[in-house]
Amino acid sequence: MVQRVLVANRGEIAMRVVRACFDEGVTSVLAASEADLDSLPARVADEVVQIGPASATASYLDVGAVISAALLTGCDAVHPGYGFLSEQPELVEQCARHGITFVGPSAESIRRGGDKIAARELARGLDIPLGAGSDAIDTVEEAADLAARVGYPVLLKAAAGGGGRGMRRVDAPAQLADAVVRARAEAQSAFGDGRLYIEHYVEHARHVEVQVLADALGTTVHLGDRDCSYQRRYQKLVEEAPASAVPEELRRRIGEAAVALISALDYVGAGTVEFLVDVDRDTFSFLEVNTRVQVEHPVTEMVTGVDIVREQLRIAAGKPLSFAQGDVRVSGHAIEFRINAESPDRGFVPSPGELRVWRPPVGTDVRVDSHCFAGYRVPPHYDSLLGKLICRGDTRDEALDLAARALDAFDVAGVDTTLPLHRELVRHPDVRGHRITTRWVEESFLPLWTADRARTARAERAATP
Amino acid sequence: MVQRVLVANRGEIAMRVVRACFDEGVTSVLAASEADLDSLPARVADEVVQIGPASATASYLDVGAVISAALLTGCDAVHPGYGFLSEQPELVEQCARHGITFVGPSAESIRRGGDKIAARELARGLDIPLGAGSDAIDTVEEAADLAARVGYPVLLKAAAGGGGRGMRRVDAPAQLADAVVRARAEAQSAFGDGRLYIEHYVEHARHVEVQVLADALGTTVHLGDRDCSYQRRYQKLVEEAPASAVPEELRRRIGEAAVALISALDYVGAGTVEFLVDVDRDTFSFLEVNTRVQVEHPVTEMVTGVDIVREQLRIAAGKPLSFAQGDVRVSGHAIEFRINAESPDRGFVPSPGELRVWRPPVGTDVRVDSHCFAGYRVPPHYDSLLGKLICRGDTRDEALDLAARALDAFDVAGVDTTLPLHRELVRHPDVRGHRITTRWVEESFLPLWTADRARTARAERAATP
Amino acid sequence: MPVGQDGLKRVLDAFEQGDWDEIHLVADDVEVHLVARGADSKVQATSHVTAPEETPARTTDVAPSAPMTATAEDATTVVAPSPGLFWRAPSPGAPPFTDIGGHVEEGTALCIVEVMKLMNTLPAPVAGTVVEICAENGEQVDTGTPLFRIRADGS
Amino acid sequence: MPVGQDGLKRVLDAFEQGDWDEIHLVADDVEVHLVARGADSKVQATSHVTAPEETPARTTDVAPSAPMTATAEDATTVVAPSPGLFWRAPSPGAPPFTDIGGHVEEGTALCIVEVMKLMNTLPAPVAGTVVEICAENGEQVDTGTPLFRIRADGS
Repeated sequence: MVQRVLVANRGEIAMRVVRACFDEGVTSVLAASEADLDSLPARVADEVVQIGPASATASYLDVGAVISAALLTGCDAVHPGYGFLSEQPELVEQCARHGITFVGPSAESIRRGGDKIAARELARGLDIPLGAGSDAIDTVEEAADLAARVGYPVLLKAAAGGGGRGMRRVDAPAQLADAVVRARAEAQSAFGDGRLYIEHYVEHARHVEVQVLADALGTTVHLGDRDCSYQRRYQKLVEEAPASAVPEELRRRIGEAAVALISALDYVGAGTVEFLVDVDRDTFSFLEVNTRVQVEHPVTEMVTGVDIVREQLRIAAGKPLSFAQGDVRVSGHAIEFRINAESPDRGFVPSPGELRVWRPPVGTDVRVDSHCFAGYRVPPHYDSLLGKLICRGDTRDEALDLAARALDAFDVAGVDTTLPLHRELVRHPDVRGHRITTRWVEESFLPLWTADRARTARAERAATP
Repeated sequence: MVQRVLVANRGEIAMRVVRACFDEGVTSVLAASEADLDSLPARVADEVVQIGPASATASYLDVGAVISAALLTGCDAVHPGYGFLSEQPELVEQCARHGITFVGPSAESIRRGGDKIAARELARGLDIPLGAGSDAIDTVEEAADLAARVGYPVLLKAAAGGGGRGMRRVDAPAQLADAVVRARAEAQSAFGDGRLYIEHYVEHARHVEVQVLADALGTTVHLGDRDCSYQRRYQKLVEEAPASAVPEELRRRIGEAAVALISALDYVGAGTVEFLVDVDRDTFSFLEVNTRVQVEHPVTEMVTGVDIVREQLRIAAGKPLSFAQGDVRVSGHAIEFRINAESPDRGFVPSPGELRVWRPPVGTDVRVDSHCFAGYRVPPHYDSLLGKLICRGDTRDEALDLAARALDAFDVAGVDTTLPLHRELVRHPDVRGHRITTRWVEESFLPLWTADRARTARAERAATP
Repeated sequence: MPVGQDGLKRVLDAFEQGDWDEIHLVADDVEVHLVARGADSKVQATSHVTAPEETPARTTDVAPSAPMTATAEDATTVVAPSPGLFWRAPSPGAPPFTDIGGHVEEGTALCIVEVMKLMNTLPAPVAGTVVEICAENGEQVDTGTPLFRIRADGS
Repeated sequence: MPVGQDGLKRVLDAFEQGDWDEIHLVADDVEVHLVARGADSKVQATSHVTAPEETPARTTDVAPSAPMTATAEDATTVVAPSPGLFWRAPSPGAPPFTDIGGHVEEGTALCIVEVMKLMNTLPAPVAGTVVEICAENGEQVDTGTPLFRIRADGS
């Protein structure tokens, strides 16, 4: 039975889950930290329980606090949202122990799907392509063999390394021997471990992921794919659905791989399987499984009409999915922009403070998921996501046109946001032309945009008497 | 061309039109009185022009102010909303004179459709039933003849009368002669005019109306019907779509009558034809034509998926309707509640003031059309409509269940509203049983509810030390 | 789009052709105020000098609320029973219900408080002489705002 | 639904079975505060007596902003460069970067200002002696809030 749901999260996803509870006709009880007692979800939820101080470790990240809050308020289910405890098997186990339904997969599925090594092993067993790579290499000859096999350009990486140190790109066989010697020396001096391995260097990659829903009765469906290639420091900035820049045949195989993987996990709930698509080779490789609802789930909702969070609640209650795979139609195109409280002009430093103005655009194919309101004080304790703007069009061009107008109409004052960046990004020829790869934001867009902004700011200062 | 639209209205309908402009990708310029410069539509519209002081006669009702505002701001179209100048032929003519597109029908259509006598004549010519009635009667014998023809019970009305004076209900032929004598004397003394006429007395009536859209290329479609029988002093309080309590065959004929009438008017734009349905006899009669978008248009939008205001803009631009009659599917059931700033406990006196709290419910099948926000000062100059809550369900019962929860979750403080009334109304057995007629609110619901409220208030006072 | 010369010119043309008495618009950084030669009270109305144009056109059938009163210094104060607009005459152009120095009977209409299209006629609570009118015609008043002070007969 | 005896009992049972150190919940009109016997610093942490539990677990690769400074009465004031949380130690349980009377070189780390998961380490603007620490560990500070006063060497 799922009649009273503890919403164990904050911010826009707490709002989203509270709304889904309302839609499903179940009671929502928001678990809020002291800092969030006046937040919008705390006002909109049916009930509120304070689970600790502002510090997330003592509130949103505290399994004991969440479980006791559910017990105290008589909740029969816990929805963890994303982040915080959403992929923490301990919470799932504690829920089971106390007879509370966890809205999500089993602890076992989370462990097997969430652990990267375990998930890669599973994918290998299902013949799902993994990132082309090798075990440690010993000799230059071995390296030459492997490099020829994975294909140039290749990347030499230190087995013990990280953060780019000891990494070396090799474009042609002639450069390989020299590169191996140097990379090994570098790795040895940096990590005290000279072991190297070789990967194919994916020059132009797209991040493509597949949304899956599986009920407890054994039905697994997928809701199509998303393209999340707009990233800065591995953080997604913009997401689209469907991943229409990727060839149809490749997308079909990616979708099949996702369902095969989820099925092998005995998965129950909403999940996402992430892949990297090599644009130059038209190949894909498995990255990881996310065993929770994702920030970018609305783009899929906008093009399929499926309410993913409501389905999560249905699944948790033991009900069948409200639709079958054959009912899923991807109609049109949707794009989501993350509005973060950050200063893009100052290296994206966070910008908490009071929202003097918060006026999101209104429109039929415009959706804004947010917990913000005019007068809200964005607390410094949590992440910087203020909300998400999602726009749908019958075609990708229509979605982009609508998004450009919606971004222009989005009025926020009091804190810096990523809105100015999005307003430029959505009009960029590479975006219009759908030529985005995972390094585009950092390597193509941001350097020019930042220089441009600085030039404009200087000109404005000069013009002010 | 419709590229810049002057929104010549205020309140929730101004918001609605601004939103439709955004959806259509045209610029909205809000014409606001001095009292509305800080209103939400003034903040959300692309531009604002102040058209006069708070007093509506010198702003929203001033044709010259509206026309000059459109000229000054370079608007090529004027959307009048509802009320104010929306059915004023002079505005239409002045628009034409200055090359501005009026979003609505021609002055001629407004004159012929909006004038009740002219519209009744038109309906008579199309064999659309009119309220059963008679010309003035002279003798008791004539009265007996007519009464037998229109059917008992009948209503004797003073030809010169109004406001119920000189009105007399007669249930059987035996009482007629006496009633005619008395009514004539009463009419003579009250109005100096003893002429009487006879109508059939419709004991149980429903107010049913049909939403029509007609484009300039000659296509007229209807979007099904609405039941607006919940009324207080002829003001609608609650509206539903479709009018599912009325027999299917009757509804079909009503829909045909509406289209025939609109077609005969050479009508272009959105319009509504209103009918009275005699529940006991399964007959209907024509009431009037509304030549504008109506307050209750969202219930039709919720069950058909058609955006009526966007279609208005398309029609005004000379484009064809975006769908054909064959595409119209009425799916599910929707119900709308008017949230007025009124005190139902104090005879519905208006209650302007500052909205300390304004927190509408959120949900997928929940729509709130409103111009309000927390901190908004509801001005005393205009009508009391704060907004509308519209809920849709796959069945009428589901819509009512959802509405009950949405009304409970609707949080308003600072001014009195009709929300408490709606919360009781939506749960009433007569509403659940769909047994509402036009006098139900005033004769059945309100007397008991008011007494109940007073009793509760007294008990609460007594319990307070 | 800022208001251009075009818009201004079009308004001027329309004004010359039209039979409008007065136009007062503010858009962007432009304020337009046109008054027809020979136009009279209407001009004054919108310039807020005297009686506004708004017409309490019809009174509704809601019973007028009894005005709240407060007595001080031998005079009875009549206050607004609700927020609204204070009107001294039954309709624009009509003579005021009463004036300073005027004598009223108990129940004589003193003024109208208009709130959201509802016209509330306030009766005099006592027979007496109007010694003060505390609000301007057309003024927006709040619940409890003093409107009239009346010295009761014989006090 | 008000919190019932049932809910309370279930929390107590869970607490006895669980290995949680401390639980502090407020729902409706009920406040529950349970502390395990033998639990130590964590208890103090959530009761806000000393260093909170929040860990500045990692520093990011964003270059720390130069702290804004203001000089008055022979001492340099180091203020917060952004709103955030003031942390005196690099991680919980670790000794503070510095203390009153401590000597710092120019560039020595003084504290961390944490804002939305970003850890900003503030360096000392001058070499000198810390004469005042103006904020409490874990305190929420605003841009410009004074954090340290440092008397420069030789002044």
